[in-house]
Amino acid sequence: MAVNWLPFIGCLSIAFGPSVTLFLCTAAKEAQGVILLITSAFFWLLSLLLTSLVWLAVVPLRKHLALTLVFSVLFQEALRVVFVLLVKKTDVALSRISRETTDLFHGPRYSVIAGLGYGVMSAMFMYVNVLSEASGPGTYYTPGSPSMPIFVSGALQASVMTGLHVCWGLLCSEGLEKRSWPLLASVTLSHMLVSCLTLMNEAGISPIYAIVCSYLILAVIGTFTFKRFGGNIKPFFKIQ
Amino acid sequence: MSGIRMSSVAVTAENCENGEPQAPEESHQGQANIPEIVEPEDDDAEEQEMLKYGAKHVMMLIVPVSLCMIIVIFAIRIITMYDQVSQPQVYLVYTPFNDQTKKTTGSPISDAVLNMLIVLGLVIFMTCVLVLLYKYRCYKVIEGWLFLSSLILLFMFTGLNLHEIVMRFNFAMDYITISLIVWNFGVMGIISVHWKGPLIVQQGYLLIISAMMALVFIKYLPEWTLWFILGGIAVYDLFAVLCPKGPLRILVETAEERNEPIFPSLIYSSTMMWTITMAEGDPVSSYNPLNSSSSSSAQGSPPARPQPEMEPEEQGVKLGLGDFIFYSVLVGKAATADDWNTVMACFVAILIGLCLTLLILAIVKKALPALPISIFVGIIFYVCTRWCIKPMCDQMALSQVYV
Amino acid sequence: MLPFFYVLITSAYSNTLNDNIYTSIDFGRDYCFRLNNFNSQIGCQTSRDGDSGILLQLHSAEDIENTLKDLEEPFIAVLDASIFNNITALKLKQHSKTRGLLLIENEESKVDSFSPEKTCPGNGFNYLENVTDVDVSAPHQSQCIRKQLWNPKGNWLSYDDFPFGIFLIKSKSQKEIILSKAQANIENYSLKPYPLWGGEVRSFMKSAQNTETCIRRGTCDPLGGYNVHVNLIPRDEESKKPIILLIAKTDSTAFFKELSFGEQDSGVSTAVLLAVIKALSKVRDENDDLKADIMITFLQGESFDYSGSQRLAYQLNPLMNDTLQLRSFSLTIDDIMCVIELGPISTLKDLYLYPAKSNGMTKKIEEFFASYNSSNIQFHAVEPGTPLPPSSIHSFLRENEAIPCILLTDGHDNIQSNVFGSRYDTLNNNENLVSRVKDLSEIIAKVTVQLSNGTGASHAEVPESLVSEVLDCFLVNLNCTLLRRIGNQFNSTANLPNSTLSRYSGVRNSFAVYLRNISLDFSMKDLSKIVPSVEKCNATYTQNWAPIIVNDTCFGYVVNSSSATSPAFKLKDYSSTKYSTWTESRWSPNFRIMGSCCSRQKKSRKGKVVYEYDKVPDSFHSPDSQNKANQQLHIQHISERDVVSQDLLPDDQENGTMFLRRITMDEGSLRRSLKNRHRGKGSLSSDRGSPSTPCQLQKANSCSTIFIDDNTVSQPNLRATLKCVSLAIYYHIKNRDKESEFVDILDEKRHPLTKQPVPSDYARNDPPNNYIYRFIKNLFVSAQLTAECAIISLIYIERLLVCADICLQPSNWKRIVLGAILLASKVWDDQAVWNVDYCQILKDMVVEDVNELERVFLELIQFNINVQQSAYAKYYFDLRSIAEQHGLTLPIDTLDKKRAKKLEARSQNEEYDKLAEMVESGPVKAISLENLSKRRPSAAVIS
Amino acid sequence: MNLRRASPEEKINVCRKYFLAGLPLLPWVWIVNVLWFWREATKPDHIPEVRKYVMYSAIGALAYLTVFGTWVGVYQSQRVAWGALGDRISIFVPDGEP
Repeated sequence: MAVNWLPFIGCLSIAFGPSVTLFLCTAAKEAQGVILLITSAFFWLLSLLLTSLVWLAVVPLRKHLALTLVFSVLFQEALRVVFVLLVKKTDVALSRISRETTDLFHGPRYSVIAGLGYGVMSAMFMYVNVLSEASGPGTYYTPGSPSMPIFVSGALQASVMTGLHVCWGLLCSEGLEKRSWPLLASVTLSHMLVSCLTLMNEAGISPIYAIVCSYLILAVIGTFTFKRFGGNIKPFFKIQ
Repeated sequence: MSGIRMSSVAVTAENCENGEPQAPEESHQGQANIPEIVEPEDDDAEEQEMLKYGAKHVMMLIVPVSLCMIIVIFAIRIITMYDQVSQPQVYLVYTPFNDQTKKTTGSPISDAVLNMLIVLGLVIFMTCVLVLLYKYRCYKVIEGWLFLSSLILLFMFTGLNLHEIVMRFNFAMDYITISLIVWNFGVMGIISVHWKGPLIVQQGYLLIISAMMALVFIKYLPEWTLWFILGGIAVYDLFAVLCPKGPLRILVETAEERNEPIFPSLIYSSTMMWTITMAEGDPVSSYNPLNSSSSSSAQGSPPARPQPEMEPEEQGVKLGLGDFIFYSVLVGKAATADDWNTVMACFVAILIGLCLTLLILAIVKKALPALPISIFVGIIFYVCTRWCIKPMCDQMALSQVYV
Repeated sequence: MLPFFYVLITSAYSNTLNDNIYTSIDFGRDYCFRLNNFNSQIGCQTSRDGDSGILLQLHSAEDIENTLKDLEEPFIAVLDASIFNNITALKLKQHSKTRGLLLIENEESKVDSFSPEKTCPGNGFNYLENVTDVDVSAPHQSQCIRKQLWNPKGNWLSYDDFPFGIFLIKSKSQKEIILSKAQANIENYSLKPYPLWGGEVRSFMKSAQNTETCIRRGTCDPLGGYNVHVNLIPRDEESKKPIILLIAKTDSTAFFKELSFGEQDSGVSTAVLLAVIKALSKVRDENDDLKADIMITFLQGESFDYSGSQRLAYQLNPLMNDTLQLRSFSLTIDDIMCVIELGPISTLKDLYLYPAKSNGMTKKIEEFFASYNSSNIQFHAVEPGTPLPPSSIHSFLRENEAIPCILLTDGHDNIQSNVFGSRYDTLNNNENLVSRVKDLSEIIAKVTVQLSNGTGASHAEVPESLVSEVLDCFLVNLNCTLLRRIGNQFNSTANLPNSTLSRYSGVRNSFAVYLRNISLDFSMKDLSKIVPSVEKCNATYTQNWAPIIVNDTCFGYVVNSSSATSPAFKLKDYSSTKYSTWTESRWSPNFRIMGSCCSRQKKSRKGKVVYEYDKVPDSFHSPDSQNKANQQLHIQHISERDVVSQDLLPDDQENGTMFLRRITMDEGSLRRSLKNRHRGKGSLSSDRGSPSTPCQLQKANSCSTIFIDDNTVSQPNLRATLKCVSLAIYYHIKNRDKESEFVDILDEKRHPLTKQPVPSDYARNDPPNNYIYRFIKNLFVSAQLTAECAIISLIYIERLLVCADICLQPSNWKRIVLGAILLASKVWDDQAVWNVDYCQILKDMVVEDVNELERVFLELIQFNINVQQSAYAKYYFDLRSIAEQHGLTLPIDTLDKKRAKKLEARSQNEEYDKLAEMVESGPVKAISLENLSKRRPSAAVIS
Repeated sequence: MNLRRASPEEKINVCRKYFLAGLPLLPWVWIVNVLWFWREATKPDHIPEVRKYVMYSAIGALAYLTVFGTWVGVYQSQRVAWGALGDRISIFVPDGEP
């Protein structure tokens, strides 16, 4: 098949550009960061595996993605919690070994990395097969969107999912640290919400709505997280 | 295939802290290369440091392993030779039971098992030969053998793959040009691998060699046989490294007795060692592909090497090239199925397996087989993704549902 | 566990995104492909990875003009097949953005005048009496003879070279898909950037430029197929009966590979000729004495510059070293009394007789035909001087002008059909076609008999039912009663395709096999008179008939086939302008609709599958298309092709045994064998040597007792073989045609074998037979060589004679024979005799001399020392035949266990193994014939 | 080996050997040599020997590459014109093109 690169590269950079940047800023710096990333990705994979097993075993589920989706979200969040706890345990163990408290897997940065791993993995599994088709001469339009090919909408969705996962990762660890259940609940709920929004695509409504909504949610959650971790916008606007 | 050995970074650590010149060779030698005798009274600081260093070395392995796997994946996706069966399909001599040769025992499974047994037998035999050669200090023989096979690999397989690429992209290529390219590539490889060269070039060649080896396996082994061999090799590795009478274990121990480093040929070192004969692992396997497991086992090289130049930072985690190969084989096989999910699942699974192995290494501090965990996790995830996850993901992708 | 597995498997096949984007459409074989000849490439070509563009429906030439004026994106034109002609094709070809062309075939819109052929078919390869006949001013430099446009409708479309793929769409579902998409495009073509429907066309032809290039690169294969020759009775070489040759072209051109019906072009004439066979064999069965031999030949590859007839004429030419080795005899062009060709026949009303050169013979033929004028068939003799229409006759004339030829066709000064060479060339319902064909064939049969005997045969008739069956097979559907019946009676497992026959000859086709089957069935002769029992229905007993047992009666037939590829490929002259040089490219086609929004066809994408095709060479040359995907078949295909040329066509071998021909040149042997024939009339074989054997003749082989002599193909008897070989050499020397220039080392005077001086007339008088025998025997006995050696050395000798173009003559035979035996012993024996030992054997011969001799010998035969099984067997059986002619056969008695062990007739099971693998490899239709032709050797083991 | 800790003699030795190795049609070796020793050759306290060999290697590599480049250009443009010869010297001839 004749490959046409432009759409392929465009979609690729839309979908994974942000996450790659984030990766370079955070994880790439030190080794344990990368290890953490891989591990969290693996955990997401586990969650998907569980989902798919349920999806297979319970035959009627295969017709209704909605149910599958609910399961999936629950599994993901559960495993995220497990993962965060696990990381904490190792961290504690390690810091007990080492006298001075150079915490290896501690602090927001690692939460970001963990969330990133989650997000990248989910984005990949949801989108890469679509992307590989983008290199072919043909395009695909969902009934809902006669004007926006699935490649573009998918790319946008994938990127926003990554961003959300980062935020969720942060919030989740925070919630576990502070033992604040509402936070955890809010994470799960927002995740559920976003995923359910994408059900509109299946229903035949233009994906634009879903995408716009998810970006709005991302903005909200993003700012919330930002504030929560005592971020401060000043430096951005400060003129050097 | 003694996968990973971590040099006693304890010593390393303190050495580089107080950057004093290194200890006398022998003791250093021993500590440097025989993980088993890391002093128990390492204090916490060193442990702490070790973790940091450990992480660093893990990175230094993860990067090349991923690179190797990525090379293989793209080779398979771009050069279509590997995923589609050529007609007539040719197989390695060591797998006599296949659909091509008439002698087949009904079911593919039994064929595969038989092939696997043959291959494993060969591997074990080769390993034993190598161990014996090492035991009786026939360094020259080993050297010559490795040199010869590396020669074959670097020239023949390079030419073969080039030809495939040319065919794939359907452009004219003449003998002169192609021979010049192969000549340049091969000679540089020989020089950097057997003599001296920039670290980056050495490592690059190691990666490419492993990738080519993996591609050869994927191409020339029957489907089922390949899977069984993967499993079998992993098991054998476990046995060979851990069992007290395992050949590789014996190898390690002889090396200790002689108080000389198990010479790092066939081993990818995360940092530069004085590897005069580094990375001939593959050559062996190429020379006799089924041998790759044993090849990637740590083997003896002439201890004649400039000892005094041993440097603290030059200790590192080492990974047999055989492990590179078989990781890549697994991932490459996944890539032949026209589905990226499977590929990524295997990729992540293998890396996780590697990390896990390294973690265990950090805890038990002795030479460990690198294959078993990764391969088994990889296979499990291959199967699951292929048959469970992919259908679901396809459905989701079609109806654009994101979870 | 099980249900879980079940779940896994079922869920494995979900439809992926790819299946939703691409709907791959398999066109079978209805697409245009690429052919090459000496200077050009014609047909279609897409880029290697396929060309994609938007689907664009176009309705007319003007429409094309207007639509394409301002079109900047690449497109794939969707055209109604009826408006695809040279104008539209040219327009599309000129447009830079054309990426493909899909032709929608509609049954109702049938074109009645469309001929993509040349205006003068076969131009450049026609026979021109003098150069002034050529008209260079004619379009396309076509060498029309005296400005005679034989096919004025011709628009040369088939000979155009298109840079894009052209597909023909016939199936309803495919039409619907494509048309609906194209329609959708038209609707929202205005409102960009709305996505449009696109398609990807892939039919990548591997060959390029011209035949020379593509043969060199092995990307194409010569066109041709097989000529089928039918003789009524086995020709006996000695009685130089003239031969009446009835020929007809059986193939037709194809723009789309599978769509070449050519019914008016060649269909009817083929059917007529088949009927003629039936009629004539009736005549033969009634009265056994035809003054002339009659040979009916079906020619293939005629539509591509007469490759078939060119090959035949070339083979008939004795000077060319490619004699037409029919089963038991060979032909030369001098034996031919006249050639009668059936040209294109559509309306069997008025038929015109074109004499090549009007002379007595042609006059006679015209008279004969005229005498059969009746109300429904009129024969007209064209006035002398009318140019001869394009026909196979031209090739014969180019070889030898003297042959009286006559063409029988219904076109008067131009071809009758308006659709010559197009896929519309089907028979428009001709009323009472059957009866007309019947009449015509009977007339032709009668004329032929009349030609041979002078008197017309009253009882040359064909049952009408048979004619209709034949027509049904060749014009309507291949899966017809006749072919099925024949298939059953030859117990072949052939499954006939349920479609109209495609007459495109291609590289190899099953058409020749059908023809051969049918004509075999028509011309079979019941041999139960001469063969004592069915068990003895084998080569030895049936004289020159090829034996075949059909429901427990022994029949004989003389049906041969020979390759119809042009002589250019035999001469390896790929840029020849004398002979046809057409080759067919190898390729890998594919088409898919893409950019779908809601198409849910669950079709697997052909891309991958097809891509594998072009790894497999010429997968599309396999005769039955349902096997396309089965690559195992194609792998054996190549190798199997030459197996075919050797076993299915025993006559097509490079190394025919020369000595048989030499012998037949010999009057003495002629007389003897004639005498023998009288004696051995109705006996087992042509002759049993001593007259005291008739009692033996009654011995019959049965399952329990087998009569056999000590001489089998696997274990030849030394003495007998040596006798035969020496005989062969004897005749070689006796009937040498010229005194060849001498090769020094082979000359006996220069290099004497013995001390005693060579007689001065050593070069003149021929050595007697027994002298030769003694010479050879001496060598063999003292060197302890086996009989196989003798046969092989004979093969080498003849190779030498051919390669070095010399003759065995008194001056050189000894040394040649010596060299051959030397070589044979070294090739055959595991521990060979050394040259020194030869010096021991023939004294006073120096080893250097022997070495030199060996070296020269090898050089002369171009180091080609390997001997085909088939060649060996051929020589063996021919040697046997001379043995029988000269009464050298061994006494036969019953085969007991130990003799059987000794003989170890393993050739038989070997044959069957070969047969078995033929069955799984080759085209199934060929198998029935394999059966027939392969019985022979194995049967001969028990002689 | 690590240049930082290599002794000057060794540097010279290696650089020289690389240069010699590059002579039999091995521009790639020379390129590696140049890249490897570039810093060595350009730093203020460089060893003149090393610099010399690096320069030689650079020049030689350039020369070889130009020669190869021209050959490839000639071949690609003239292959069709050469006909049978062109095919004979080709390890692979593209399908479907003259």
